[in-house]
Amino acid sequence: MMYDWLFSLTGNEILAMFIVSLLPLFAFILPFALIAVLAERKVSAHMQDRLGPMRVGYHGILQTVADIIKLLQKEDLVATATDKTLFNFAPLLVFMGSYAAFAAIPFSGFFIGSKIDLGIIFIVGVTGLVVAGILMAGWASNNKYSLLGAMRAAAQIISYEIPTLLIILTIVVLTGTLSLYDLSEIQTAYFWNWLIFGGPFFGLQKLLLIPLMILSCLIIYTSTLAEVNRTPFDIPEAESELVSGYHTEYSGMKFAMFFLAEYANMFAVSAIVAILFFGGYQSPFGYLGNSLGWSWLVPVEQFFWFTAKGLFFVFVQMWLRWTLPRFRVDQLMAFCWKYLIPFSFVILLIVGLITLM
Amino acid sequence: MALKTEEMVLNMGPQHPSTHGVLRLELQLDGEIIIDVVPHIGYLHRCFEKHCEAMTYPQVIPYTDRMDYLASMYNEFGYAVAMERLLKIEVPERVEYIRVIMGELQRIASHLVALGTYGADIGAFTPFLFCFRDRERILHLFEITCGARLLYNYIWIGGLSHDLHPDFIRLTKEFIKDFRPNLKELNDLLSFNQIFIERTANVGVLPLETAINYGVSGPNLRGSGFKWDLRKDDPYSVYNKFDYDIPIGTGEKGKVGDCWDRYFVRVKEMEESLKIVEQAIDTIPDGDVTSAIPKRIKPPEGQIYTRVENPRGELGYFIISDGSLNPARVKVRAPSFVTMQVFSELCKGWMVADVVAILGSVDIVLGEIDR
Amino acid sequence: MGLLDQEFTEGNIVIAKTEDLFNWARLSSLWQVGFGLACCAIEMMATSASHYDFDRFGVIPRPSPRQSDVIIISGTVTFKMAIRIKRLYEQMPDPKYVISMGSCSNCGGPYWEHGYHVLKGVDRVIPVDVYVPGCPPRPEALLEGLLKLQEKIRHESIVKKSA
Amino acid sequence: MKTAEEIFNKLKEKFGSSIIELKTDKPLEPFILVNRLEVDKICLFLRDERDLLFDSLMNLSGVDDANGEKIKDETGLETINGGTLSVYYHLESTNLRHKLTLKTSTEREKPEVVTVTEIWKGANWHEREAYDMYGVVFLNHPDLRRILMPYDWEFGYPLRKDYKNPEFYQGMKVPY
Repeated sequence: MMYDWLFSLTGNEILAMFIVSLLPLFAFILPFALIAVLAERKVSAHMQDRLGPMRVGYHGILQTVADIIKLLQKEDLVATATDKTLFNFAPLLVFMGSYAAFAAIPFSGFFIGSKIDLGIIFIVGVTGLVVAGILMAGWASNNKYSLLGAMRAAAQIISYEIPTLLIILTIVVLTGTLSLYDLSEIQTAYFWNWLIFGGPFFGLQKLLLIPLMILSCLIIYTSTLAEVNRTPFDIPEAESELVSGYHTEYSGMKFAMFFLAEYANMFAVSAIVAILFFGGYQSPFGYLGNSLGWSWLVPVEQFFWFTAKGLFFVFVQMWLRWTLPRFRVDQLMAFCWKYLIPFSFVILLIVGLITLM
Repeated sequence: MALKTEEMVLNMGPQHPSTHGVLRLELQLDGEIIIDVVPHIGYLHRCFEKHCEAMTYPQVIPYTDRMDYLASMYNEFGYAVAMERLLKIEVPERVEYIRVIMGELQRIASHLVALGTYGADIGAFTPFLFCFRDRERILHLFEITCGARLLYNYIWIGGLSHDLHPDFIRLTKEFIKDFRPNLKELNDLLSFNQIFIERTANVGVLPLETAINYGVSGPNLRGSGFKWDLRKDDPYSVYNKFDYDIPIGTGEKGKVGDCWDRYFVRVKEMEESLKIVEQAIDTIPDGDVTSAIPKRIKPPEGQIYTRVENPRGELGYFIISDGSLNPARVKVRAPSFVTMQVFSELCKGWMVADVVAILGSVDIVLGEIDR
Repeated sequence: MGLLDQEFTEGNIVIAKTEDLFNWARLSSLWQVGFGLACCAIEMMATSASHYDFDRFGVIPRPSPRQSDVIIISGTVTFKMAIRIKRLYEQMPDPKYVISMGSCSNCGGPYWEHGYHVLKGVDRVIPVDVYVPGCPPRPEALLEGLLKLQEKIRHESIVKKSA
Repeated sequence: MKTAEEIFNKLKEKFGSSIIELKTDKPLEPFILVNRLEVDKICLFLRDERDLLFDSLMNLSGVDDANGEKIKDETGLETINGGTLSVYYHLESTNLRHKLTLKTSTEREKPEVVTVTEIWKGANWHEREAYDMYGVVFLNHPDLRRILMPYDWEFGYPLRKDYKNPEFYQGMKVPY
């Protein structure tokens, strides 16, 4: 794979490992974040009958570049009453949590950060760091709004991890593997083999699975939406109530770190949903590379399909943000504990029975 | 052994995204549940009454605009009606019709801001921009008539400053034709959205007795199911010539008098105002609008209290004249000032997110509270 | 900002290029504190609504003063509020600018004579960069005020103290 | 639907001396002059009487009658002493559809009126505003503090005719 190819190229392991681990960050996440921030402002603007950034570069293309350079120049205000170490470490932790998840995500057949067998459990575990980062940010900024925002974020993310895990369990029961790479490999050749359409099984078993898979896809999408604090679950940084939640006290590059982490998390989550249900980097209609005989084209196509699916789900998240109002804290908890978790238990049970068939 | 919890005082300070201006709410919190709310007002006290004593009668009109800056046409309307009763002036028929048209258009514009910011407070940001897009068209209508977008100085004592613009009537008809589908779109996007209903139904219920005891009026009182509208119960101008009905809260989505009812009363009121404007536009008589404006206003010694149906409730003017050119005292009974008193009773026991929902549903304007 | 004064002479090439880049970045993403006082705040909301979109110039309302660069004082500043505005101004991180919108915050406006509770102009409390006249100023006037501020930032320099 | 005369006669025989007179000479609404220390009993009666039922207080406003003798000292500063401050109550019945205006007046040096907050809770802020603007002290009012002016404003009561602007308030110049 990429690691072996680089190893044969450079000769020593550390350099190859170093390049492979840095590749997702510089080659993918930073450009993605630049585009996603601009896309969010443009999409929300056009949804609201207005134009969005137009004056910065042609049609506002350089808007996020300007934002980042401006944030670089901002004074890094640290209030005297804040807990300095935690205050400075929190944005790093939040970004580490969301960036580490990209290690186990297969961008294409040719490139995957690290082909570990426990891929999906690693990702869910690592996003736990985000909760610690948010709590640290909320507590350290010594501001009542941040504290409220952090408490809400902790309660929300922890309780929405349970439905996510249960749905992942159903996928594992169905396909028998935890590694995202194998999951993508299972759902090869045409879209009806994707897990959303019942996966690579046949006859009655596939028919029975389809409604369950669609329902579990919905459940995991909403619960991962809540994990990333996007509307209608964005109560931790609810502008209208808590000023801006846990990152009220952050300014300059620390705030940019939170901003970047949020968009990186957004893509990570939509990538997980794409891999689990929509066949990761598999193309729905077979590969041009195979039919034309150029074998090197296949990974490029796979990378294209993977980012296309991820961006589609990111677009749906933006779309939801600008149409739906916000939940209240207790309604959000009730929705998770009274509806999502029971449903996912039932699905797990039925899928278990179906696989026995 | 019960867990020892400590109360937290949270200041929703004068600068807060959803306090509709400069209002400080001191919340006593137990976790997220509210124990007590103490509103602090006065951050926008612009000494309106002191100015009235220093100005002559017609000079007070621009200051009435700046009180409730979302419905300034109606503030002038109230002041003009009060002065005309004090001076016993008869105003020509055309002036009355134009005042009704302008007043109802201003009601729609004011409700659009109220509903838009209410959606933004609950979290849905797009309805806010749709409402402002429609409001721009009304502001355009005001602008071609009296030259200003927000604070007009248009309704004078005894008449109007300008007559209608030649194609005012055509533009208003177009606006009415376009606005009705937009209203339906707003309903689908926000009013019947399940999360919005979840956030507003059964929240902040205002029982009828406390509403009347506190003197609450307008959409907040009608939201609690009491059919009380000054345009019908204490008639002024030519409102009795049009047929329109008064929407009240029916508890469609929850208890009568909850946030959703107050919100939906305003949506239905916009439809009623459209009807009034339509009827008034078709039957507007001709005439000179500046014929009855007196040159020098020196009312006899006396005092009068008049009230009109402002988009926010009962706006009362208590004017005392001592026979000189300047009013001796002008006291304004602002509807938001009275609604703000009942606010702490509405919020007890709810959560921080509901304070924002209730504050949005009572629709206050700080310029009017602090005068 | 002072340190650089001694080391470099009058605007040499190296400084000029980075300076333009920094100035361009600062002026094209002015984040505004989402905070309004009175009638001018309604015109400010109308300016950021669809018809006269503020977002075209890169201005988005930020709820907390920590992440914002420009504060638009839109409305009448009373004494009770002036103390809060001063504290709000101090909370903002450093390259910060102030647009005083409306004659009330410019000089007390219609309340200058008998307004016993009105501060006669916000520049008595915080330094103001751009004054936008009008009561309330039209959205176009506010946009022009913003462009004036952007012009002012374009010519700022980290070497020479701007006049 | 009762007119002011009928209500005045009803009050006169119920309260006797504390109802001073019915003033109808000045134009528009007649109003009843009432003793300032009996206001709450009268208002309670007005609210609970079966055929009066004034269940909502529309407006409560303080007024500076400026009828004391004016002294002009050398700098042309006018101070009024003696004379009265008065408080007007506009009452209304929502189901019997009739209105009434009451007036009480107190002397300028030590203005005191009984509060009506227990009867209509809406009067609470109105009375605080009258105190803030005129200095009329409302006896046994729940929390009589300034409402519109800053809480630490010790330069007197702004809406009185003889009010003088302070030079500085917390480091900010007050006059133009």
